[in-house]
This record gives sequence, structure tokens and C-alpha cells, in this order.
Amino acid sequence: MSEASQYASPAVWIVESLLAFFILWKILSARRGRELFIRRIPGLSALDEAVGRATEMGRPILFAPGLSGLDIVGLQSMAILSHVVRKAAKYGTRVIVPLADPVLYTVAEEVAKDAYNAEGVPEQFDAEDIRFLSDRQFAWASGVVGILHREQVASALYFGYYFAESLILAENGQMIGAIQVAGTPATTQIPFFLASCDYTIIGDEYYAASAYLSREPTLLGSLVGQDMGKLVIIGIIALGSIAFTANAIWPNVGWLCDLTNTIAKYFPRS
Amino acid sequence: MISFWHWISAPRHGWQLTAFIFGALAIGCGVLALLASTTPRYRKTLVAAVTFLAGLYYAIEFLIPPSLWPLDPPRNPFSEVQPLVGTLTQIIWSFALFLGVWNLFLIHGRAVAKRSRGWYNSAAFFISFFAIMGAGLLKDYAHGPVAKVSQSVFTILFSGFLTSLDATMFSLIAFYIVSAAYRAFRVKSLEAGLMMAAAGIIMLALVPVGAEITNWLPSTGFLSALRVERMGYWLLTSPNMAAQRAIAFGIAVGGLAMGLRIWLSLERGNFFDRQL
Amino acid sequence: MNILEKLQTIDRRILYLLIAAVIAIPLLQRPSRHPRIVFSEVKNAYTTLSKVPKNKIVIISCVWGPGTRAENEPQTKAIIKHLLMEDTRFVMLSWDQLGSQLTYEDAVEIGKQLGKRYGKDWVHLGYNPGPMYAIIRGLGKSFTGVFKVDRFGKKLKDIPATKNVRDYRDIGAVVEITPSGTVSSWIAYFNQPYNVPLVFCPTAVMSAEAYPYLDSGQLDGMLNGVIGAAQYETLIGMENERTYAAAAAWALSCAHIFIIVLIVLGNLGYALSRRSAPQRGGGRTG
Amino acid sequence: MVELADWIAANAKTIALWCGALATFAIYSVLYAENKFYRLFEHIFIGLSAGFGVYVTWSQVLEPKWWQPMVHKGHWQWAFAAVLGSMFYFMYSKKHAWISRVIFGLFMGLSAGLMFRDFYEIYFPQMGASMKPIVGNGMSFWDSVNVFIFYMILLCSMTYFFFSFEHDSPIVQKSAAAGRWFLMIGFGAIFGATVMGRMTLFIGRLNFLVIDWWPSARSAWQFRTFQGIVAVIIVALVVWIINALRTRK
Repeated sequence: MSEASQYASPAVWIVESLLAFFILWKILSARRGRELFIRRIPGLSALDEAVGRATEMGRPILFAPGLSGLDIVGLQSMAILSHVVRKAAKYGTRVIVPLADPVLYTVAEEVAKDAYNAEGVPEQFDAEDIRFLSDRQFAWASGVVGILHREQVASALYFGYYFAESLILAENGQMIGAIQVAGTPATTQIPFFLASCDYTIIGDEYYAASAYLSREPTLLGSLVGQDMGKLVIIGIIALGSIAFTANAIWPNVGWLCDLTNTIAKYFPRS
Repeated sequence: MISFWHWISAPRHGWQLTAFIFGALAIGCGVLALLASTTPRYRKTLVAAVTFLAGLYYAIEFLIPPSLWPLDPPRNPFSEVQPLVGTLTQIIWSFALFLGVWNLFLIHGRAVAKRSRGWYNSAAFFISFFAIMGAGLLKDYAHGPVAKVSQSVFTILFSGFLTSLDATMFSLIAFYIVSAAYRAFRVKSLEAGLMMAAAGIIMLALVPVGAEITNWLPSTGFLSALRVERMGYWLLTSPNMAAQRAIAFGIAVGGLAMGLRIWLSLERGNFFDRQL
Repeated sequence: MNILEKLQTIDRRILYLLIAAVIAIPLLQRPSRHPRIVFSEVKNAYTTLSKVPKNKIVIISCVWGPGTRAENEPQTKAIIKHLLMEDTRFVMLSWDQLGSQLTYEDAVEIGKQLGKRYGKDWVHLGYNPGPMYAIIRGLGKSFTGVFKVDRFGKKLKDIPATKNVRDYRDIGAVVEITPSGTVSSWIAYFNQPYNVPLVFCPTAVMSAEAYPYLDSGQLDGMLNGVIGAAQYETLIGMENERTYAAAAAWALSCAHIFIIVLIVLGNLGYALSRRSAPQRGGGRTG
Repeated sequence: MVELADWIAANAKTIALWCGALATFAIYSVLYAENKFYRLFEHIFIGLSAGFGVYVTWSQVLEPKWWQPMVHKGHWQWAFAAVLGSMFYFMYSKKHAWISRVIFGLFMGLSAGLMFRDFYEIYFPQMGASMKPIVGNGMSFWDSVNVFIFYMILLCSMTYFFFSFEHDSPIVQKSAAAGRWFLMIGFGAIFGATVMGRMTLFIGRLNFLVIDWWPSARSAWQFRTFQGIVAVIIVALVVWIINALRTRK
């Protein structure tokens, strides 16, 4: 392949500018106040059921944002925390939030306080329930295990960026019979949550869940723009597949060969 | 203009070199002082401008091929300076490697100073930090018996303690998998059952014993498809490949969206602005 | 509480001792028998590296450190041994501070076994902090523009193995040995733009996500964890040697069977306990 | 003093072996219970890796590629790199933390700018490889079935991750549900691969203990002093376990 393939071809300009246009168009229109639709993912019903069960049994809820710090994943976990706290505040159920990042800890405290105020029960906010345990992976995990067993929580919710400590938490949540719902974009941890939790929100659903709850314009617009981008990709693949199938059936039709060759040139195949 | 450039880029020696270095540092500090004095209103635009221009470099380097540049012979000048950009970013980036050390010194320094609970662990942190750093530097720069002792101390600290501590810490996860396998992995739904079945077949197909288990099946013909390594390998190369590609396309578009949001500083109203 | 329910509350430390015993046996026996089945992506990796022309070098990019040494070191040693046996020159670079020392010692050890000399047959460029995108992008345009000295500070222009390496045209293949998702940097900034073959040696965790790139040809071969290393050893004529990779392959066999049995037993106990006490939870301790 | 230096130098390899075994047992002691021994070695680990990081960064990056060209070869312009590098550290200053955002913004901008090339070089070939002819030139029935399965799984799995329209039409609902099922196979593959990877890490440690360290321990067993040390360690262990069990009750 010649030097040319390390620079953008016309196909790149068309496809990438189309994708970039959709994403920026939707973000900017969302920021100008236009209402964008995001469907309610089934995981949120599982989350509400977990909170409901805790209020029935009158036992606290654990909300663990994993090792995420002050990044996109951590901030969206805070949007889900706010939803959980507001739901739990209606029935006076405690929400315990163990954190592994000192900066996210301050954000979590603010989020919890605002949520209780929004529900009109500021006195329910207990600073003791928002705890910074440790920034060391396994030290944080063993701290959370201590909380699970001491508080005998009814529901354990894991939302954020997780590494291998997901195993320790899921095992101990299972031992105390808690209903467990997890959500993480970290694909390598999703199988372990799937195998041990009652419901798991997987991959991009994590961003959809927090966008649905927080209605944050940049995130909403980005998700809707990305959906349109995926439709473009599916369209390209469908066209290519039809062209190659037709070429395979009628191999010596002139224009079909040219079409498939151009496609193969712009979408290189081994 | 060219001669000024030659004058600037010519290497210096002796006292001239020292003067030029301190001159450069002085100019640098001046720019930093200027930066420090900018009013908060311009700070956000300055950071957004720096981010945009930095992104523009690699965008143009890719998006505009040589044929479109009005240069003879046709070339993309941004690609020509790639090696220099590579080296520059490498050096500036390596200055950031001491950030973590600074943070650790703050935490453990405070623990030792206040004699808080477990302060001796923080003391052990400092001792091992300076022991291995000292042994490393001494074995390179000292001579005679000092170099020899520090070489053996370095070997003991590095291939003795450090590599074993790192490897053992990482291997703890295997134990958590074993206890989770017995006490946490519960098939509570059909989909979890499907995942565990696929995982089981693939786990057996990857290891040599998988081939032994179904070795009694014929190796050709229809029945051969039921051999563990065949089933596992088909799962990996067909359904798993398609599912991973579907996830990859989601990451592709997500990466483009994330890149645009960072490049154009569209992340408003949260942690990006907290320090501005 | 019937047998299986009692079994459920086994102390986890007993499980730890069991797994240690299950794995120690094959390690002690040190079987020389290598896996019989060699996956096609391992064969492709072998043929890719065998076809590298002698006037070109191979870049071995090591991102691993002691943490994943158990998986990545046997891969590194198998690749080094194969290249040295074929008299193909290679350049090693490490993106991990600790891995830089280990990868150098591995190459020295195998070089000694095969009578090969540093500088003539292979070179180690030492630790490279990154960022990977800038360095790999610069590498293609001019190798010596980015890498001027080896790990001892000696100029690459004065070292026989690398003195006439200018840019991507002098690089026959890249081998990426890594515990993290760094191969996309090589695909995007070097191997795909300049059409240079790329062999991928991930830790097993990263292997499942690589199959789409094997299907599209962006990866020319893959060694999946220590099993991939054991299969590669079979291809380079080590199938009767008592190596760590072979012993690990059989130890993994035992470990996988043990874990599958644990999962089945755990679920049996869980099913029985649900039938006898159907209401959820109830705060079982223990 | 010199004999001691020679003795250490001569036996550095064996001493390193024993330190490795001691470190391995110290970290594995956390599997029994969180204890002081483990926490001490965890801090030693953090100290050693940080200290080694500083040593390697200076000796293999800054010294040969920045200090040497600047001081020995006279390229004084490299001094500006130190000024830019110092900007990272403003994040620790209360008043001027925002200056670190400028240098972080530079690096985030650089990596963001690569998104166009990333998308082309990584995902255009993925789209190309997904354009598989379903029937035609010499494709057997099973080949067509395999390609059909590929398309079904790819499209259903992608449908699952659509969020901007309601899954109300039955086709979309069914394919999204099927998509989650097919994704389970993908996650099953990740599950199996992850288990294999993590088990290998423990195999590596056990191999070190059983193959590298144990023979050296067996040969040390003949020395009386060594037997004494082992006896002391065993007694200490027993006392600690009894103490731990009593406090737990």
C-alpha cells in the first residue's frame, strides 16, 4: 500500500465529517435547550426495584462508585447517586457511599446534600454516610466489605469504573443476601458483574443511564449524535455487503467490479 | 531572518552556554508570570485555545494529504516534523512522572510528621524510596567498592523485593476469582447461564486438557464439530468476533464524540471548569 | 442444613489452599509435553516473523512489567529465540520502567544460549515514557529522528544492527507484547498507515477483544497469554523441552477444571438452598 | 567492611531470591487476614516502585535525551522543555492551579486531535472486513450460514446499544433482546480469557516459590542457624494465629 494510505481519502472526509456534524449538531442543539429523547433503559427499573426492596426491609443501601476519580465516568456515577438518594429519601432509607478518590468524595457530599434538599428533607443528610476509605484498590475494597457486613445492607449498587475488586464486593454482597445491581463501562469487569449481580448495565448503557437521569445537555446530545453515527456505519456496511454479494453473483459485470474496487480501496480489507 | 534563526539554533559552549540556558529559563519564568497574572475571564479561552491548536496539529497532519499542499515537492509539512514532536512530547511528558512522587511525599510526609497511626509504614516508604534511588544512581555514577556495593544492593532491592512484590500483588486477583467462583457466580438468569456456558467451553478449549477430553471424537466429518477445541474456537472466531466488533463500533463513535468534546472544550459546567 | 448448603459456607482460605495444591502438582512434575493443538493465529504469527526479509529489522515493543511477567515473559522469550534462530535482527523498546530491565535481561540470557551478540544481532532502546501516540507517529517518518541512542546512551548510527535503519521501509514487522490496550496505537499510527505486519502478544484478558482485528487482517497473528507462548514453543522446535510455558499450560488445565467444578457446586448449593428457603436473602451470615 | 561488600556481591542473587520469597509470603498473608506485615510490605512496594521510577526516568530518559544534549552538546533551547515540564506542578498550588490545565490541555488536545486518524486506521478496515458477500463465487452452504450468523449478531448487538428512539416496534425489541443474548457470548469469552490470565499470574508466583526458591531453601536446611530461624518463625506464626482467633471470638 502506497504512502497515500496514511492520509485521509475523500471517503474519510465524507464519513468523518458526517459523523462529526451529527455529534456537534445534536450537542449544540441540546445546549440551546432543545428536548432530546433518550429511552429509559431496563437497568434503571432494576435500580429502582433494588432501592424499593431496601425501603421495604428498612435496611440501608450501599452505593459504591468504584475507583473512579473526577473524570467522565465518576461524574456520571454521581448523577446516578443523586437519583438513588432522592428515591431513598422519600422513605427515610440511608444511602452509604464509600469513595476511593478524595476529590470525588467532596463532589459526592455536595450531590447527596442537594438531593436531600430537593426532596425537602435536608435533616436526613448524614455526613457519616459519605466516607473516603482509601485510594489503594484493595484497601478500599476491604473497607467496603466491612461496611457490607456491619450494616447488613439490603441493596448494593456498583456504578463507576471497576477493576478486579468487583469480585470481592460481589462475593460479599452475595454472602449477606443483598440484591446487587451494577453498571460499568469497563468491559473486562462486566462478565464478573453479570455472573454475580441480579442485573448489570453494560457498556454504553452506563452513559445512557446517567444521561437519562441527569439530562446533562452535552452528554444527551453526544449520545443521540452517536446513535446517528452508528446508523451511518450500519448503512456503509449494508451497502458494501450488497455490492460485494452482487459482484460475487455476477463477477464479470463491469460497473459492479469498479464499484467494489473503489469500496475496497477506501475500506481496506486484508 | 534565516541568519537570526541560525544564530538562535547554533549550539553554545562554556560560559555562553550557561548564559543562554539561564536566559531561556528567565524568559520561561517571565512567560509563566504573565500567565499567572491573566484575569480568570481569559483563562478558560486560553486553555481552550491551547487544546484546540494542539488538536489541530494532528488533525491537519492526517486530513490534508501532500497533494493539496502548495509545496514543491508535494509534502505535508506537519508530517515532516513528526519525529521532533515525538521527542519534544516525550521529554516534557517525562517531567510529569514526578507528579506521583510529589503526591506520595505529601501523604507520607504528613503521616511521619504527625506520628499518626501506622506512621512507621510511611517511614518504610521513605527508606525504600531513597534506598533504591540511591543504589541506582550510585551504581551508575560512583566508582570502586561503592559502585560494587550499590550494584548488589540494587539487585537485591530490584530483582529481589520489587519484582516479586509487583507480581504477587497482581496475582492476588486469582484467589478472589477462586472464592468468587464458588460463592458469588450464581446463574440467576438465562442470559447469565448462556454467558457461563460460553465461558466454560472457551476455558476448556484454550487449555491443552480440552483437546484431550474430546479426543475420542473423530477429527473430521460432522461429529468433529463437537470437539471442545473446535466449539470453543468457533465461539471465539464467530459469535464472539461479531459481538466484539459491535462493541468496537460503539467505542469508535464514542471515541470520536469524546475527542470532539475535549478538542472543542464542550465539557461545560463540571470538573473541567472547577480550577479555572 | 444439607451437605451442599454446608459446603457453601466453606472458609475461603481452604479454597485458596486447594487451588495452590491443584496448580503446584503439574508445576512440580514439569511435563515437557506441549499443547497438541496450535491455534491458527499462532501459526500466522510464526509465518509472519519467518518471512521478514534479512535486510529489515523487527521492533519488539514491550509494555509489560513484573506484574504480568508470568504471561508476557514466556511470549517475549519465545519471540526472541525464534528471531535469533532465524538471524533476524530486532530492536527492543520498553514502555514500562521495571519491564525495561527484565526485557533486557531476557534477551541477554537467550542471546548467550544461541551465541548472539548485543549490538550485532539485537539492540535494546531502554525505557520510553511515552506518550505512545507521539513516538509511534514519529517513528514511521524517521526511526533515528525519535530514537537516537540505545539504553546505554550509544548512538544508533554507530551500532551495526541499527546503523542503516532510517524509517518504516527498514522495519519488517512489529511485535507488541502488552497487558493493556496499547495495540491500537500501533495499528492506527504505524502498522496500518505504513502497511507493516503486526504480531500481537496480549495477556489473556485482552485476547477476546482482538478477534475482530485478526478477522480484518489488521493483526497478522496473536499469542494468547502463556498458552500462546507454549504453542509458539512447539513451532520453534521446543516441544520436548521442559519449559515454564508447558508446565503452566498443564497447570492452567487443572485450574480451569477446578474453577468450573467450583462454579457448578456453588450453583447446586444455591439452587438447593433456594428450594428449601425460597424467600430472598434473610441476611445469611458468614 | 570490604569482605562484607564482597560477600554481599557474591551472594546477591541468593539474597535476592530469599527477599523475593519473603515479599511473596508477606503479600499472601493478606489472604489469611489484613495484618501489619502485609501493610508494611505494601508501603515498601510503593516506595520501591516510586524510587525506581525516579531513577529510571532520570538515567534512561532525562539524562541521555535532555541533559546531555543541553549541557554537553550545547543545545541550550532544551531549557524551555524544563519550563513547560514545571507547569504540571502548579496543580498543587492553591492560587495558580489553573496553569497546570494549560499543559494538560496541550496533551489532551494532542491526543484528541488523533481521533480522525484513529477512526480511519482502526475502524475503516473493520467496516471493510464486515462487508462479507453472503452468497456467490464458490461459497459453500456453511460459508453462507456463517456469514448470515455474523450479520445477525453484529446488527442485533448494535441495536441493543441504540438509545435515542424507543424500542417499541417488535422487530427492534426482538433484535435488541437477541442482541443482549449474543453479547453474553462475547462476555463469556472475556470471562474465560480473564480467568485464564489471572490464574497464570498465580502460576507464575507459585513457579517462583516451587522451582526457584524451594531448592535453595532445602539446601539451606542443613545449616543449624537456618533451622533455628525457621523454628522462631513457626512459633511466631502460631502465637499470631491464636491471638487472631481469640480477638475474633
